[in-house]
Amino acid sequence: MKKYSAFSLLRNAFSHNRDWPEAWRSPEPKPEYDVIIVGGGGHGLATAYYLAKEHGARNIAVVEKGWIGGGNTGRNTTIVRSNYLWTEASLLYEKSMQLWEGLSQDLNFNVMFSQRGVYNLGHSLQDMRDIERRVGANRLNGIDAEVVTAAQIKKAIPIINTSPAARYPILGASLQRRAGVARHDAVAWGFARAADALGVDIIEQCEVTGINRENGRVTGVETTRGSIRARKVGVVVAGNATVLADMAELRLPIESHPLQALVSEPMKPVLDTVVMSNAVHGYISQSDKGELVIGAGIDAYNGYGQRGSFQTIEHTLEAIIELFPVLSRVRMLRMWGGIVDICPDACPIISKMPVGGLYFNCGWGTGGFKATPGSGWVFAHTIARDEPHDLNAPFDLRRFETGALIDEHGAAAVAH
Amino acid sequence: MLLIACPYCGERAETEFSYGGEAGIARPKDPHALSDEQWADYLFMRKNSRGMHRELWNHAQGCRRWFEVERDTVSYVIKECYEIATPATSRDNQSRAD
Amino acid sequence: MQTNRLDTGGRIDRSKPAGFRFDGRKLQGYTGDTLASALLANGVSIVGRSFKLHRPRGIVGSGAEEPNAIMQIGNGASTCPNLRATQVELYDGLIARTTKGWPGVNYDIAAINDVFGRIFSAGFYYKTFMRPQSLWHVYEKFIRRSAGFGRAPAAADPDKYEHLNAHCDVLIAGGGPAGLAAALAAGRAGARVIIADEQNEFGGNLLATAATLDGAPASDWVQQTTAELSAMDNVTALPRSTVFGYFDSNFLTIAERCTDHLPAIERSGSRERVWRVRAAQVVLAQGAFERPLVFCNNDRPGIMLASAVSTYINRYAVRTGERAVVFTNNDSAYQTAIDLQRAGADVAIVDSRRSSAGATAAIATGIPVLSGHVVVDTVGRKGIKAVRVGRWSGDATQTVDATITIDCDVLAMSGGWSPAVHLQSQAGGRNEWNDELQCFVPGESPQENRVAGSGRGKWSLSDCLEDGLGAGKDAASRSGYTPVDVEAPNVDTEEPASMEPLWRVPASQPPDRCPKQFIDYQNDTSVADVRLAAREGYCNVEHVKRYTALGFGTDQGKLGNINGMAVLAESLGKSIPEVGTTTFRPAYTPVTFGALAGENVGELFDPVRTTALHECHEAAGAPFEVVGQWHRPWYFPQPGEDLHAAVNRECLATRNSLGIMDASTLGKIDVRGPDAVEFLERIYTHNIGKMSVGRCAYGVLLGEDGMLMDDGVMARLGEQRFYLTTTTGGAAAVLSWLELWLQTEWPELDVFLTSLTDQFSTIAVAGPNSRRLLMKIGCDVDLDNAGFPFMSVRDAELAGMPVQLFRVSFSGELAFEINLSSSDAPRMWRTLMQAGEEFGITPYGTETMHVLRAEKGFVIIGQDTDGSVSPVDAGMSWLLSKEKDFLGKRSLSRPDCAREDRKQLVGVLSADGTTVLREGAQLVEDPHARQPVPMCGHVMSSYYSACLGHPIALGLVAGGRSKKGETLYAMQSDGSSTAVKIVSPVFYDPKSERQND
Amino acid sequence: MTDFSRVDLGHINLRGSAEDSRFVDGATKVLGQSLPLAANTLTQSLHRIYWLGPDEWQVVTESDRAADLVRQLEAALAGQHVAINDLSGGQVALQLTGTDVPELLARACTLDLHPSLFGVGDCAQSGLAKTNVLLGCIGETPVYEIIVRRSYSEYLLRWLRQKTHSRAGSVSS
Ligand SMILES: Cc1cc2nc3c(=O)[nH]c(=O)nc-3n(C[C@H](O)[C@H](O)[C@H](O)COP(=O)(O)OP(=O)(O)OC[C@H]3O[C@@H](n4cnc5c(N)ncnc54)[C@H](O)[C@@H]3O)c2cc1C
Ligand SMILES: NC(=O)c1ccc[n+]([C@@H]2O[C@H](COP(=O)([O-])OP(=O)(O)OC[C@H]3O[C@@H](n4cnc5c(N)ncnc54)[C@H](O)[C@@H]3O)[C@@H](O)[C@H]2O)c1
Ligand SMILES: Cc1cc2nc3c(=O)[nH]c(=O)nc-3n(C[C@H](O)[C@H](O)[C@H](O)COP(=O)(O)O)c2cc1C
Ligand SMILES: [Zn+2]
Repeated sequence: MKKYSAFSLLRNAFSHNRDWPEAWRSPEPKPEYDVIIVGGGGHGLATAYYLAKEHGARNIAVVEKGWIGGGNTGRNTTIVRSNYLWTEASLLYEKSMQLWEGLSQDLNFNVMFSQRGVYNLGHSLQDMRDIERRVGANRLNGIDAEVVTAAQIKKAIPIINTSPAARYPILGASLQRRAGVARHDAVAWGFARAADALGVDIIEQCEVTGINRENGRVTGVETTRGSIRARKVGVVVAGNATVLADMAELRLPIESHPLQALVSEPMKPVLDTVVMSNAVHGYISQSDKGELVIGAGIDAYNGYGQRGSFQTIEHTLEAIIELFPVLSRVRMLRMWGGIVDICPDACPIISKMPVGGLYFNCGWGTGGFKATPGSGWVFAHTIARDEPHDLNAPFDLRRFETGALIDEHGAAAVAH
Repeated sequence: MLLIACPYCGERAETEFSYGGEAGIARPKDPHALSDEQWADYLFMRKNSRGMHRELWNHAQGCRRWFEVERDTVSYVIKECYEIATPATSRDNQSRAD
Repeated sequence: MQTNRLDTGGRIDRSKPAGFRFDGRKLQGYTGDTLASALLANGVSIVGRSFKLHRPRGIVGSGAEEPNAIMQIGNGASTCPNLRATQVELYDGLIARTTKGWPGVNYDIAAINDVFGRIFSAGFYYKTFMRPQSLWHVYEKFIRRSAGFGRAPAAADPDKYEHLNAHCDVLIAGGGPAGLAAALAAGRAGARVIIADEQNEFGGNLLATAATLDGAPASDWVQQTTAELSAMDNVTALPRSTVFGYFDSNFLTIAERCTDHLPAIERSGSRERVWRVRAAQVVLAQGAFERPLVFCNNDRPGIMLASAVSTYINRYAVRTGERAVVFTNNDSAYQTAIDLQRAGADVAIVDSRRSSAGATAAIATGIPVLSGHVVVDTVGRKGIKAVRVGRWSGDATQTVDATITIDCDVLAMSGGWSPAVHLQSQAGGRNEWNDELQCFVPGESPQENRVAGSGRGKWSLSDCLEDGLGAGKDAASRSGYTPVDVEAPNVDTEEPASMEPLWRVPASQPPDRCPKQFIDYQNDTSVADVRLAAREGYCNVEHVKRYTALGFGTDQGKLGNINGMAVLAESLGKSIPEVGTTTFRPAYTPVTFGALAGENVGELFDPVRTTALHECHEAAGAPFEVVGQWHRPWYFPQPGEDLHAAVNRECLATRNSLGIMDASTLGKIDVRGPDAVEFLERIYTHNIGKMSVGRCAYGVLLGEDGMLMDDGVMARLGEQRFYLTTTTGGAAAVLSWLELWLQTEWPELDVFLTSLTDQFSTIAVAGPNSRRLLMKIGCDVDLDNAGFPFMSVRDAELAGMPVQLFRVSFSGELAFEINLSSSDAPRMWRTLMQAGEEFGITPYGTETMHVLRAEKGFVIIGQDTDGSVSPVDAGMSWLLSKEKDFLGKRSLSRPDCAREDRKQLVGVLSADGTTVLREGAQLVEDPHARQPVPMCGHVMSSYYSACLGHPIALGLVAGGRSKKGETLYAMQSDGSSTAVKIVSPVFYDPKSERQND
Repeated sequence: MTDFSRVDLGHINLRGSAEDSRFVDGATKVLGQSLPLAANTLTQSLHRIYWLGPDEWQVVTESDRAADLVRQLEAALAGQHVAINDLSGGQVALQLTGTDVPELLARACTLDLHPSLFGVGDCAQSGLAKTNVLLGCIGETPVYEIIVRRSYSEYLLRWLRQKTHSRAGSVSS
C-alpha cells in the first residue's frame, strides 16, 4: 500500500495525479477462500481487515452485491458514540470508540472522525431519570459522560431553543464529549483499502444467492458470478440479514424497515456539535461541507426499499424547527432511506449459527455505524476462533430463547 | 405515503393507519407445551419477506378495525386488502407455531 | 446602468422598475426580471466563487439547473440562504449578497487554492490531515469555515407556512407546451386537473423563444391556454409551484412559493404552501436540460448555456454580450445564434459536426460557422475574453491543437439535451439510454404516470404539443373521462434537431495535464477528477459521485451529471448506459424546512391534552408536568413555596386529613359482552372469573415476552361488564393491544371495547377525612367499611351528580376515586373543595402522588419499570394466576426470567438518613472497584418523605429480596457516592391498615 | 368565509351487529330513525347517526336527551350483545359553515372533500391537524360537523382559530 500523506499529495500533484494506485483492486473471485464475508458495508470490510490484521488470515474475500459502502454505511447520519445503558452494549460500543480514536492512522485513510460531542436531550422528568441512569452507568463503565443543564446546553449551542414555554421544553441532556461524527463513505473506503493491502479480495457486483452446506457445515456460497467455496462464511448484510438466513434455512428475529435521513443545502457553520432528541424525534449535525445532516424516524412497516414515507420527513422537520427555530428558512436538498435490520432488543446479533462455519452479524438497526470498527473486530475474532470474544458473547442468538435480552430501546429509541 | 384500502371504509392515506407486522401468526394453543426454542420462534421470528408480505394494519384514525394487506416490501405496491383471515379462510397455512 | 438591456421585447414590465442591492451596490431592473437577468442586464459577470478552488464564476443557466449564482437574499430574520439567482423574481427593494469569497467575489483570497488545484484533487481530504489525530479538530475548523454557501438566519422565522391536501384525476408537472397541452386535453375532458409549474408564468420554453404558433408569438397561445384553464372549475393552475417529490401510490408534493416575489410590504399570508397531492394519473412534462460542453477553462464568467443566452434575450430582453461565440454539437443552438444576431451581437458558431442542416441555414443568414471545430480552451480570468478553437478529429483520445483564437465576451454552449427524468425516476421508473437521441429517456414506470414532451426526448415544438395532448387524453380516459379532440396549434417554423455526441473536448495536452475541464461547476469536479477516481478504483458511478462530489451540490448535477457519466464511461472503457445514472431523489429543487413542517410548529407542534379540570388547576397556580401529550398539575404551591415545600405540605395534609387530586388522565376502557370474562382472563394475570360484581382488583398485563406492560384497576360492573383503567401513558397502547388480540386472534369472543378516557374524569380524594367529605356533600350509598369495603365500586349519586365511586387507593390512605362525566367534573371539584375546607382539603399534584405511592411501595409502570421488569421482579407474583394461561405467562419460565438473581424491587434508604438519592442513580457493591465497575441495580424513584421524616427510594437490585439489610452504594452522575441500605419497598403502613380503615 | 362554533350536544356510542335484525330493529325503534348501514354515511332526522364501522355507530342528539336515550336503548336491547356508552362528557362537537370549509379542512386532513364526493349525508373518521375526528357533512351550505375527543378539542380549536384568520398569499400570478 502506498502511503497517503501531505507529502504524497504534493508529489502526486507534480505528476498530475497519475501515479495514485488503486485504493483496492477489483479481482475476479477465486474458486475458494478460507473465509468469505458477505456484505461490503463498513462492518463487512472491517471484519475482513481485522481478520487479516489481527488473526493473520490471508485468503479472504468480501463479496458485495452492489458497490461497497452502498448500504447503510453510505446512507447514515454518521453519529458515533458509546453512551449506551447496559454494560454489555456499552463495552462493545466503547471498544469501537477506542478503535475510532486511532482509525485514520491505523488505516492511513482520513475518516474525518470528529469528536465534537453528542447531546442527548431530555424533555421530561422521566427523560432526566433515564439520562441520570445512563450517564451513571457510563461513568462506572469508564465511558465519559455527563449530565448538563438547559443553561449549559444553550451556552454550547446558541441556536437551540431552550425556552421553558416550548411544547417539550429542554430540561437537560447527557453529553458525551468524545462522541461525534465521521465521514461515512471514507470508513468503507479506508477499510477496503487497508484490507486490500493485506490481500483481501474485495469483489463488487457479486450477489450471494445461496449458502452451500454439507453435513451441517457451510461449504461456500452461490453468487451471481458463480459458486465460491469457503471454509467459513460471515454474513454482514444489515437489512438483508433474513434474506441470507433463509438461504441457510435459519430464522432470525430481524425485521427490515426503511429509515430515512435528509440533508440541507451546505451552509456556513451554525452547529458545531451533534444534537439528538428522542422525545421530539430528530437528530442533527452539520457536516464539514456545511450541510445539516438530519436523521428521521423509522417507518413502521417492513420494507426493503431504500426510501420511506414523506410524512416521516415532515415530522422530523417539525421537530428540528421546534428545537432550532432559526433553521426554518433553510432548505432540504435531498432525502433518502436505508434498510435497517431491527432486532427486538435494539441490540445486535453477533453469533455463531447452528450451521458450522457460518456466522451472522446483524441487528444493528438504526445505530450500527458507530460500531463499525468494533463490530468488525469482534466478528473477526468470532470467525477466526470459532467462538465469541467476551465482548460479543452476550450478543448470541440464544438470548432470544433464554430471555436474556439486552434492552437498549431507551438508549436507542430514536435512530442514530 | 401509501394509499391503503380499508376493507370497511375504503381508500385512505397511510397516516390514518397503524402497522401490526406480519399477519397470520397464530398464538400457540398451549404455550407451556412448547420448548423455549419453539416459544422464541413464536415470539421473535418473523418471515420479513423480501417481496410479497402478508401483514396487519389497523385503521387507527378510522373504524379501528384490524385487517390484512398483501404488499410488496420492495416496490411497496399493495396487491390486496381484506378482512382478517380466520384460520379457516387463511390464505397461508404456514403459520409456524402451533 | 442596464448596459446589456435591449430596448424592446421581453416579458419584463419596463413601466415597473425595481431597485435592488447586490453586494451593497445599488442596481435596477424591472418587474418580470429574475435576479439573474437583472444582474446580467447590469453587466454583472461574477456572481460567485467555486466551492473548492474559489474560481470566479458567472451565471450559466436560466433556471433550476444554475450551479453558480447561489445567493443570500434578504436581511435579518427573513434572510434566505442559497437561493439561485435564476429563480429569484426581482422586486423593488430586493437585497442580494454573494455567498462565497472573502473579502468579496471579485477579489477572493482563497483563490490561491486554484493555483494548487492539483493538490485539491479528488479524495484530497482522505489522504491527509491524519497526523496527529489530536489536531484534526483544528484542521477541521478551517475546513468547516471555508465550506458552505449562505448563512442561516440568526433569529426565528417570522413567516408562516401551510400544507394543503389535494386530490385530482390528473396532476401535471410542468407547464411548458407539453404540460399545457396535456392540461387542455384533460381539462376539457372534465377531469380534475392540477397543473404546476415552478416558474412565475406558464409556458416553459415558449416564453423564451422567438417561435410563432398559428402566425402569432408563441406566448399568445400560452396566454389563451392559461386563460382557458383558469376559467375551468375543474382545473387548478399553480405557478411558482415546484413538484419536488414523487412518492408511493401516486402521492406527489408541490412547493408553492406564495410571497417571496413580492416586496416586503406587500407580503401577507403564508410564505409557502406544500401541496400534498394524491393523483389518480400523472403527466410529467418537466422538459429537458441543455448540457454544457466540457473543455479547458469552461467555467469562465460569460460562458453560458445556449438556451440560457436565448432565454435572456427573448424573455428578459438582456443580451449577455456583444461578441458571441456559439459552441455546439447540435442544431438547437443555432436558434441562439440567430437570437444573438437579431439582438445585435456579432456571432460566430463553432460546431463540432462537419455539417448540419443548422449550419446551412445559419450561413444563409450571414453567421460564420466553423464546422468540424471545437473550443479547446478559453481566455480571461474574470470574464471570458476569447476562445481558442481547433479542428476536431472526432477522436477524444487524441489531443487537439488550438489554432484559431476568437475574441468574445460571451460563449453560448450546447452539448445536446437531457430529458428531466427526475420525477419519473423518483416514482421508481426506469431510464433507458437512447442511442439516437444520446440521452436517457424515461422507460417503464411502476406508477400511473406518463411523460410528455422534451422530457422524453421530443425536441420539436410540434411533437411536444402533440405529445402533451396525447398524454392529457390518456390520463383523462384512464381516470374515467371521455377524451375530447383538441387540436394543436400549428408550429410555423420547425427547427431541425440533429446532434452528434461530444462528451469531452480533448485539449492540446492529455486530460490530466491540461487546464481544468469542469463537469460539475459547483463542486469543481473536473474531467481529471473523474478519471483519477476511476483510476483509484472508485469505478462505480456512485463511488465517483461520493469521491469527487459530482452532482452532490445544490443543483444535484442537473447540468453536469450526464457529462460526468460519459467521461467515466470513457475512462472505464464502458458505454454510458453501462455506467448508469446516480439515484434521483427528492427534492427536485430544495424546499424550505418551514414549508415541509407547515403549520405544525410552535403551539401546533403537538396537541396538549388537558383534563376537564385544567382551568381549576391553572387558577390554583399549579405548574404542569409534561406526561406524554398531557399536561398534569405537578404541585400546588402556596405563596413562597418551592416544589419541595409544597410537596411536603401536600403529603402531610393528605396523610393527616384530606387531599384531592385530578387523576383524569388515566386510561379508561369499557369492556362488555358475553365473553368479557374469558377475554380478560387471557389478557390479565389474575383470576377474573372470581371477581364478584361490585368488586375491583389491581391488575397487570404483560407483553408476550413476560415483561410488565401496564397496570390499573379493573372493576366488575356486571356479569358481562368491566371497567378498566390504564396508566396515563399506556391508555392508547392498551386499548389497541386489547383490540389486536380480540380482532385478530380471538374474533370468536363476543366483546366490545370502548374508550371512556375522555368521557370520565377521575377525582381522587384521599386521607382519613375522605369518607366524611363524601358524606358531607351527600352520597346515596353507604360508605362505611362493611357496606362499601376497600376495592369495591358503586354507582352512586354524589352531590346530586351521577358517579361511579371506587374505593381504591394509590396513596395507602382511606381513599375514594370519583369517576364522573367530564361535563360534571369541574362542578364536582369545586363542591369538594368547598366542602373540604373544614378538613383543610389540599389539592395535590403528580409529585405528591408519586411520594405517597412510593411510601407504600407501589410501582409506576414506565418509571419503575423499563420493559425489562417482570411481575416477579416487581414483587407481584401474587398476581399471577396458576390456574390459567395469560399473555406473557410462558415467557416467565424461560431460563433467564426464572433466575433468582434477577433485579428485584426493593426499598433503598440512604445510610446517612438525609441524602435524597438521584433518580436513576446506579447501585454498586464496591464503589472502589476497577472499571468497569459491576452494577447491581439502580434507583428509579426517590423522594423526601415528609411523613417519615427521611428520604426514601425504590430500586431494582439483583437478587434484592434476599439482600435486605445489606449495604450498597448509590453512584450518581456527578461522581458522588452514598452508602445505602436495602430494605422492604413498603415504607409506610406495611400492614395496609389505613386504606382498609 | 368560514364560521365555526362549538355546539352542546349529546353523544352516544352504540355497538352491535348490523347483521342482527333484533339489534337493528330494536335500536331503530328507540331512536326513531334507521341506523346508517352503508360505510361513511350518516342519517339525520330526530338525531344524527353516524356510521363508524361495521358494528359501531355514533348517535348525536340534543344534549339533554342522551342520558334518556341510553336508558331506553339499554332497556330495549337488554340481553343482547351490545355496548351503549354515553360519551356526552367526552366529546366535543364543532360545526363549520361556509363554502371555504372543504379547503380549510384540506389544510390538515387527507380526505377528498370535493363536494361531489363528500356531500350531505357523507361522513368519515379521519385525522385533522394531529387529532382524530369524526367528520360529517350535515347541511347544504355546506355545514360540517366535527366531533373530537374532549382532551384534544382545545388543540383543534386553536388550530381552527389560527387557520380561519390566516390566508395564504394570492395563488394567481
Ligand atoms: C438513515 C440512516 C441513518 C443512520 N444513522 C446512524 C447514525 O447516526 N449512527 C449510527 O451509528 N448508525 C446509524 N445508522 C445505522 C448504520 O448505518 C448501520 O447500522 C450500519 O451502517 C450497518 O453497516 P453494515 O456494514 O452492517 O451494513 P451495510 O452498510 O448496509 O452493508 C451491508 C452490505 O451487504 C450487501 N448485501 C446485501 N445482500 C447481499 C448479498 N446477497 N450478497 C452480497 N452482498 C449483499 C449490501 O449491498 C450492503 O452493501 C443509520 C442508518 C440509516 C439507514
Ligand atoms: N431544439 C431542441 O433540441 C430542443 C430541445 C429541448 C427542448 N426544446 C423545446 O423546448 C420545448 C419543450 O417543451 P416541454 O413542454 O417539453 O418543456 P418546457 O421546458 O417548455 O417546459 C417544462 C416546464 O416544466 C417546468 N418544470 C420542470 N420541472 C418542474 C417541476 N418539478 N415542478 C414544476 N415545474 C417544473 C419548467 O420550469 C418548465 O416551465 C419545446 O418548445 C421544444 O421544441 C427544443
Ligand atoms: C452524511 C451524509 C451527507 C450527505 N451529504 C450530501 C450532499 O451534500 N449532497 C447530496 O446530494 N447528497 C448528500 N448525501 C446523500 C447522498 O447523496 C445519498 O442520497 C445517500 O448517500 C443515499 O444514497 P442514494 O440516494 O444514492 O440511494 C449525504 C449523505 C450522507 C449520509
Ligand atoms: Zn376503516
